Amino acid sequence: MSSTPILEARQSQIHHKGRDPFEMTCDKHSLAGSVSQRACVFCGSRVVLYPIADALHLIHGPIGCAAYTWDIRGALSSGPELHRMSFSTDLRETDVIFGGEKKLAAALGELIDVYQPRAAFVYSTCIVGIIGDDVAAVCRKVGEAKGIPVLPVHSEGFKGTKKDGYKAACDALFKLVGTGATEDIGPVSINILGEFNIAGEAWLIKKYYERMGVQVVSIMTGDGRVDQLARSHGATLNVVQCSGALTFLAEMMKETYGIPYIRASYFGIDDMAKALYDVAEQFGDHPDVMVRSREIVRSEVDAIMPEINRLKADLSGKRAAIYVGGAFKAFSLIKALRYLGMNVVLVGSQTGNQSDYATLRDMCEDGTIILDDANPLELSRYIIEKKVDLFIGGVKERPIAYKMGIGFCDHNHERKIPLAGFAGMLAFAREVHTSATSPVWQFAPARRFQGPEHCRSGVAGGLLCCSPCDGVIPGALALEL
Amino acid sequence: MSSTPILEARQSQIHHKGRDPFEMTCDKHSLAGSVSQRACVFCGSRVVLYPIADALHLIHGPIGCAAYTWDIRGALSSGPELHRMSFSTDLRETDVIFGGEKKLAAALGELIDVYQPRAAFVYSTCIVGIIGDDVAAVCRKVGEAKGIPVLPVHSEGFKGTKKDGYKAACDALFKLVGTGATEDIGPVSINILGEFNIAGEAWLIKKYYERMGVQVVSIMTGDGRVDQLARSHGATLNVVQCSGALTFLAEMMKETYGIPYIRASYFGIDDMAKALYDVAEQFGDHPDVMVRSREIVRSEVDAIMPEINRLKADLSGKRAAIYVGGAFKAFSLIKALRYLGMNVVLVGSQTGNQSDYATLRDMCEDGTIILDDANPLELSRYIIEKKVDLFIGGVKERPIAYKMGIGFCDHNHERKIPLAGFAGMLAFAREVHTSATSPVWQFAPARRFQGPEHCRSGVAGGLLCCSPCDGVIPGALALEL
Amino acid sequence: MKSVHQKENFTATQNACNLCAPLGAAFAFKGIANAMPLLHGSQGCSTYIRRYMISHFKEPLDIACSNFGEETAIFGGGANLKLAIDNIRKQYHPELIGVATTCLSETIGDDVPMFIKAYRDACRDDALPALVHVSTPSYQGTHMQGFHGAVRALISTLAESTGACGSPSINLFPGMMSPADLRCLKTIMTDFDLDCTLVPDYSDTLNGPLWTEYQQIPEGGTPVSALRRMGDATISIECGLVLAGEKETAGTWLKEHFDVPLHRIGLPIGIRQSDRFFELLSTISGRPVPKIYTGQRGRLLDAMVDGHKHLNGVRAALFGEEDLVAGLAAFCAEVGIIPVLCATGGGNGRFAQAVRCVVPEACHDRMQIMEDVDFVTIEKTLEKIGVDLLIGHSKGYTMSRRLKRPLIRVGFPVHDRVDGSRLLHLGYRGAQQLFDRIANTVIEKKQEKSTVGYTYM
Amino acid sequence: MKSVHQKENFTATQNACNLCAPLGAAFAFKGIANAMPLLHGSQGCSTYIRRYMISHFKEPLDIACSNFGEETAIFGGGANLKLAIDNIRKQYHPELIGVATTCLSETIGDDVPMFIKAYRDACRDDALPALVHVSTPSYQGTHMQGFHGAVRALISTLAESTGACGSPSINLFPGMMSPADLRCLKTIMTDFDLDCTLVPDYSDTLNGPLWTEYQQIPEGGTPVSALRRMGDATISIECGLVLAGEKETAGTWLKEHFDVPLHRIGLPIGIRQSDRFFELLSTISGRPVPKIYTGQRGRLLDAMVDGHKHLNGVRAALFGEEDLVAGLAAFCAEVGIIPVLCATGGGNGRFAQAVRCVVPEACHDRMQIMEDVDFVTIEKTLEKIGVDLLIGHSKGYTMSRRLKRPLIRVGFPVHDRVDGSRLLHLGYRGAQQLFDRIANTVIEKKQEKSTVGYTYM
Repeated sequence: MSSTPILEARQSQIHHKGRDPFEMTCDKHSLAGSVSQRACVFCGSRVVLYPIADALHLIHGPIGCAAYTWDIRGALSSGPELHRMSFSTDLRETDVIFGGEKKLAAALGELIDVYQPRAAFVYSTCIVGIIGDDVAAVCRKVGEAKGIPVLPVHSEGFKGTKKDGYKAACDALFKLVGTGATEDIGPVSINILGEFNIAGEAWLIKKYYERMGVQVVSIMTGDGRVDQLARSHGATLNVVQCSGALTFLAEMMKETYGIPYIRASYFGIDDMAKALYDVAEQFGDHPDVMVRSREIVRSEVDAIMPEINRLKADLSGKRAAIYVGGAFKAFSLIKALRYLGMNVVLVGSQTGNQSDYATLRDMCEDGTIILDDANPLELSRYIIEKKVDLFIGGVKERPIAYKMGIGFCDHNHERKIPLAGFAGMLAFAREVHTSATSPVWQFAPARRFQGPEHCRSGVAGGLLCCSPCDGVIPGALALEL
Repeated sequence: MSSTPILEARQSQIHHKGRDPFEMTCDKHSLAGSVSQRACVFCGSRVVLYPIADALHLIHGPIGCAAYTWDIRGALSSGPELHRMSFSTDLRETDVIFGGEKKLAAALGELIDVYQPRAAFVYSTCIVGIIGDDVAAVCRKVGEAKGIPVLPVHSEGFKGTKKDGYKAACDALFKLVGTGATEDIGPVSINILGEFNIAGEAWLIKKYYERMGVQVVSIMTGDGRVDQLARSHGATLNVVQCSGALTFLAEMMKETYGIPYIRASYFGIDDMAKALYDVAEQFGDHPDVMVRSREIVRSEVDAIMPEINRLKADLSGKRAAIYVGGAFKAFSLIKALRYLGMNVVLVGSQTGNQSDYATLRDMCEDGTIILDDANPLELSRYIIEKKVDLFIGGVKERPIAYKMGIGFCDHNHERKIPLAGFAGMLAFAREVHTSATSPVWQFAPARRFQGPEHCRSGVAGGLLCCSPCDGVIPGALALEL
Repeated sequence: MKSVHQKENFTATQNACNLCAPLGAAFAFKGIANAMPLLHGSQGCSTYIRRYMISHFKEPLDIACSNFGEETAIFGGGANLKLAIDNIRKQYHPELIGVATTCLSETIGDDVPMFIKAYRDACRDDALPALVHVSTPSYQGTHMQGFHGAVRALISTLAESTGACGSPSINLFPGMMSPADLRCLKTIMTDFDLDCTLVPDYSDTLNGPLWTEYQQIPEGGTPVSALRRMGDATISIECGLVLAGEKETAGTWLKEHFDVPLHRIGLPIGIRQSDRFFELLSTISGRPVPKIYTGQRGRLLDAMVDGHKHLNGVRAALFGEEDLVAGLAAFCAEVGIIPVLCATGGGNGRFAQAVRCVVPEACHDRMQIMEDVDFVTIEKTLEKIGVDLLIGHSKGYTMSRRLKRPLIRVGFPVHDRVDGSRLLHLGYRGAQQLFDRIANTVIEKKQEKSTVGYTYM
Repeated sequence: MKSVHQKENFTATQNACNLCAPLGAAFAFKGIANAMPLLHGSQGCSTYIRRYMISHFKEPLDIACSNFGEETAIFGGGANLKLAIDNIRKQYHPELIGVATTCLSETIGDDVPMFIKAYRDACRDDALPALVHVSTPSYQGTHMQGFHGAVRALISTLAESTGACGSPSINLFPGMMSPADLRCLKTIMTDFDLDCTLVPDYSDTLNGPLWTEYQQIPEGGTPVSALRRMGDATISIECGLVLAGEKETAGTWLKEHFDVPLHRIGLPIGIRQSDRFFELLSTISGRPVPKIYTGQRGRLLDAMVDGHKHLNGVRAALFGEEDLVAGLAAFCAEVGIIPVLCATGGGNGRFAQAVRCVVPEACHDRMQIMEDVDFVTIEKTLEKIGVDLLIGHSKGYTMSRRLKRPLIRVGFPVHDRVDGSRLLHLGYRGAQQLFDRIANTVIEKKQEKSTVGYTYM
């Protein structure tokens, strides 16, 4: 079993930097029978809209889709927490036979009456179109009756990839944009897009911008509110994070409302600083914004550097693998890990496009493996081949790393620690350090063969792996057998 | 093993009511080699003085005596909790050889400095006299230096029985009495003696007396305070609970201060009411006191009777055994159990005297076993012989009952539920009910032979013992083998 | 006793107390040696289910998917299924592929048995893995139907009878219990010296050691060869009071086709249900119950007596899979805990009867039994009737938090503790652990709330 | 690493973290079949010790007493001892009476060996029970000295060598572990097919079933006949890193008198210490480690990896018996828990070295090691240095409450939970249980404190 077979049809989605010519295939539907780490269209829509906390999220379909997405993300709200509930029309056999429209209308009506949301999203799952439900019509009717926006989300699982789900979500969001008042919005104002407030990260980011003197009109969709979304067209600039999840919306707002957008990432010191400077630059006629942004960066970086440096001492030279949803996050992580002295030897994403992978290739050292839409067998093969010390990924990657005795850091939407912003960089370093320096790896059979290197002392935190005496008893009578 | 042998020397301390002529031996030192449920002189002193919460209790001796009595009693305090600490001079071999006086003085001094107690009690344990320490002299010297009463308690374990420990404690207490101011004490005033405020019982009792218009000067020694004790000689009457633990003090106060005393018990409805009426009678020149006492009894009894009656329905006819420290408590328990419809078939105490046992004999039905200073073998033999359903005793009796599949109610000083007062009677009934109606007895091999009687339904609480269907599956395919 | 159906009150399901059938099927297939589950439908189904199960088992959990695209929904999933099987074979070299349908493939009307037959026919490869199909549209039944359905499909597809007659051998269908439970059952069988085929057996595949080399399919599981021999067994035992009412199960199939006698019992949870299990094994094996188990039973009873006052009269709410809840209700009644609410997301109509059958009648009027119910309804009910503690899986935590009542985690999923795989529910040791956990929790809460903080009981 | 002696700061002992020697002796004698402990001293000693042990074991715990009166202290305890032995024999018919002295009988200078000799000489009764004496003045050492002293006394009084040479047999001295630990050790020995005499073995006597008839002395324990044969054993194994430095133990006695080789190891707590134990048994038996244990080890390591982030860097305070704390420190270091304080009430001077030996050096400067210390000093230290959780016996609860840090209960006594007898510390399963309990506690506290209340990890 030592050499895991790679499917021929997958070869073009795997690149060995420095070995192969660069011809990366991506944006492909996952291969049948390969165990993709991707989810579906529905997942894409659900990810984007999930953090809107005062909206009703009703999943129209059999129970599974709702059950598996109940309160599984760390997107925090400062107020209502309706998004943490799981609502489903829970279609049964008779509904499949006779159609689910009546049930949908009834469910929507009663839920709106009970929870009084500011809007409702209705997610179509796989079979909804097939059984012929006119979801849009039901939404319209109930929306009119209840006096709130009821928005269909066309997220049938099989109709494309996760990215199509992003798009469906953006379509729904766009219907809310432009419906609110914008009088009190000043010229130095932005919307934050693609920041989901995992573990309160959006709050950190927002505070930086506000300290710069920039008004944050809306965070789409972190700690999201329907009213904020409705007036988001009043902002001067859209700042888009995440590899494209919200880019669709930014494009539509640019087209319709003439709002320009820039991209940003809040992970790592460099990218976080850049995210502030880039926004400040957009408001060049307010030079004080740039001055304040520099002050913020300086003071925040000063605050975290002493500990970062202590942690770095233990992490320097360790090898890391990255497999995340969006390629844009991978860029930031490569930089952040290098900042900690670590070498990235594998990097991949579920949803990168051609230009993303070209960027990755340019960023990486020779010998790095670059992967699109990988599966457990590929990941396990390459983390062993590359003698990885630390894997950065999501829940589905975690057991792969652990089985092979490799440290892990969850950088997915289930994380409970804010990893964005300057404070987040410190949290990230700590998290990486905690895993990489744990003494448990000394017991991992797959790591034994790597020699004692992985077993180095943890000076700043963690324990030494190897016990100095290892149980020989000082002062005991001579042992005999 | 069915018939446990009874030691000849123990025969005279066991009485079969209605079978033997009544000639009960008691007040005897426990027999060597019999596993007495009694403790020692030190225990007697410790029990009495323990609840004085603002005094330092320093145990002079090796560590055991202090370790085993650390915070093991439910005597509550409304303020300081110094009594819940365990202080010891922790004598070592060198101290035994060279004497412990210096260590005692040092320990006392530093503890008084740290904890600022209102007084200190120094308990002598077995070896203190033997190694020749002059504890009284050390106490005097430290007391003078620190300006607080430092009182030696002559509680060497082997110098008598638990009762001698009570006496030693009373001697120490008596030195405090009479040292405080009594100006604000009115004529309708009492001290409560022998009520240790287990689980807050003294607070219940005190409230009754205060509602009657009686001033409670001091509770000796429940939620005890040195200052209260010091002015207790200003009270008009002493009310003494417990079989004699505090009677020694009451006698001394009668002799020295001319304060009369009456005995009381607060367990069970009858005795509790009597305890109020008896005090009221003592203040015959204040007839309103009696009027109020009658009101209290009426309203309190009305409040608990509906539930008591419901519980009684399940308990009626069950057989109970009582083995407690003091005989006076046994009197009350017999009455309380009869109130719940139960028959007492065994009763005994650690410290009863001739007249106590005569009273017990008079209270009991023919066939009842009466025991003085019993041991596990005797207790186990008779609870089986008498087919007991419920045993009332202390921690050391508990496993005897449980091994034989018999319910149990802890009526010792470790209890965490107030069993005194009217509310306590309800708690007692509930506690007895919870144990007696538990379904676990259906599994006890020793009870199987008693037939289904013990397995009756618990209507008011608890579950039926026997499952109606017992696992035969309705609607299942026929079972085959 | 009130038996309430939530659907009478509300149309929408709010915070479901059940999962969908394909999860149960994948769960069962994971318990077969060198097997690969394949969900015939959208990519999301397998990914969500993998994620959900990983959070519980903390193990690699490869579940393949035929990965429908838009064209697939139009032209049918035949080509995708073929491609998926091909790719799985190339990468994983399984001995068995368990194909479970989803709502999508069922709704478009894919004829999976035909697809499989065509694949088999077209394939001249001797090393063709066993192909087992189970129909699990997620709009029908819960994950438990998926689980039991997959078990039946395994048997109906593979079991044969050679007519060979050896020493007594047992087919044991334990239901969806923890790896620790399965290990416990296997040890019991060994101690009775009984030859046993446990289906499914994911005690190693979903709870294994660290690896030296990566394993495409984790070691362990019921061997396919053992599945094939199941028609020869002396007896089949199916566990579950609710399952016992099911007309078509693996056990009934073996009975009908190979005349293997079927014995149906409750899950061996608590004293009496475990007693029945051990008595049964004793009868089958002709041996007395081994000393180790009488010892466990003796100490368990002793512990139950020692701690009876902590639990008698405690009001508990039980929720989760029907058979697990019924088993726990039996255990609760034995220690005096009143199961004031027994709730399940399943809804086959036999749940109330099963619970009633193991709880003394005197208790019935203090119980509510709810089928096909969700967590919002459960929580509302508990707010009304009052409860001391909750016994169920991790999805009850939010409710436990709001109600300020402790949750004893049992069953699946356990997403917020580390020991989901190691929780033992069955046999005397399982009952002992349940007892200790519940009693200690009750004591802990009392101790914390107490202003005194007693250091002894 | 600072090694602090509390006595330097304070004269009085405040809330002791140890018990007296007679308790330990009684504890050990309780593990001999048909034996009765007899404390030679005041009535209170036996009553207090019984009460203390009952609260932990929840079993009848008969310990006799020679019950000194005032005259006894003056004229010596000879007559009382004789009467006590007579009365015990009449009531209990023991095979062995274990006589432990107390501070009182030691201080007045009773010559117990002489009393016993006189009793033996005077007695023409063939059924004379074995009379074993151990000197346990409570002003010398702690309960652990009493325990080990009694074990040595049993051996030195009874062990013989017949010269018989059979299959390999082992004398195993496990220290003062729980009944569950002892059962675990016995099962391991059986699985290695090793003949083992475990001394003491209170796994049944202090953790038995309900009774049909009252048992004067509960069934179980090391048979006296087995004690007598211990001189013939192939090897003696003594567990405990601190005990290993003791010059006079049961093991050294057997070595000196019968030349039984002595092997000293730490308590098998955690991975490495358990590995050494299993390796030793493998060497002795000439068999590989049975599969069941490699399986347990594999799953344990897997669980440790899965949960490592919950524990790495957690600051824990360990307190209790020296050898238990040293074993727990080894385990903690293996999962990344920093044992910021290791404290014991014992004071034989070897504790710090033992702890140092099992904790990596990088950690030493973040640890305090305290001998002969009481709870007031421990608590003050923890207030200063900060701690996340406490691992120790129930007497630490008050401190845990004040510090608002959870207490993981281990060892003896466990007075405020129901499962003291069933706590498993030893071997891979013991480590698994420790790991699960600690990790779940850390998670639970985090979850409770969180304003979010995550339902997954």
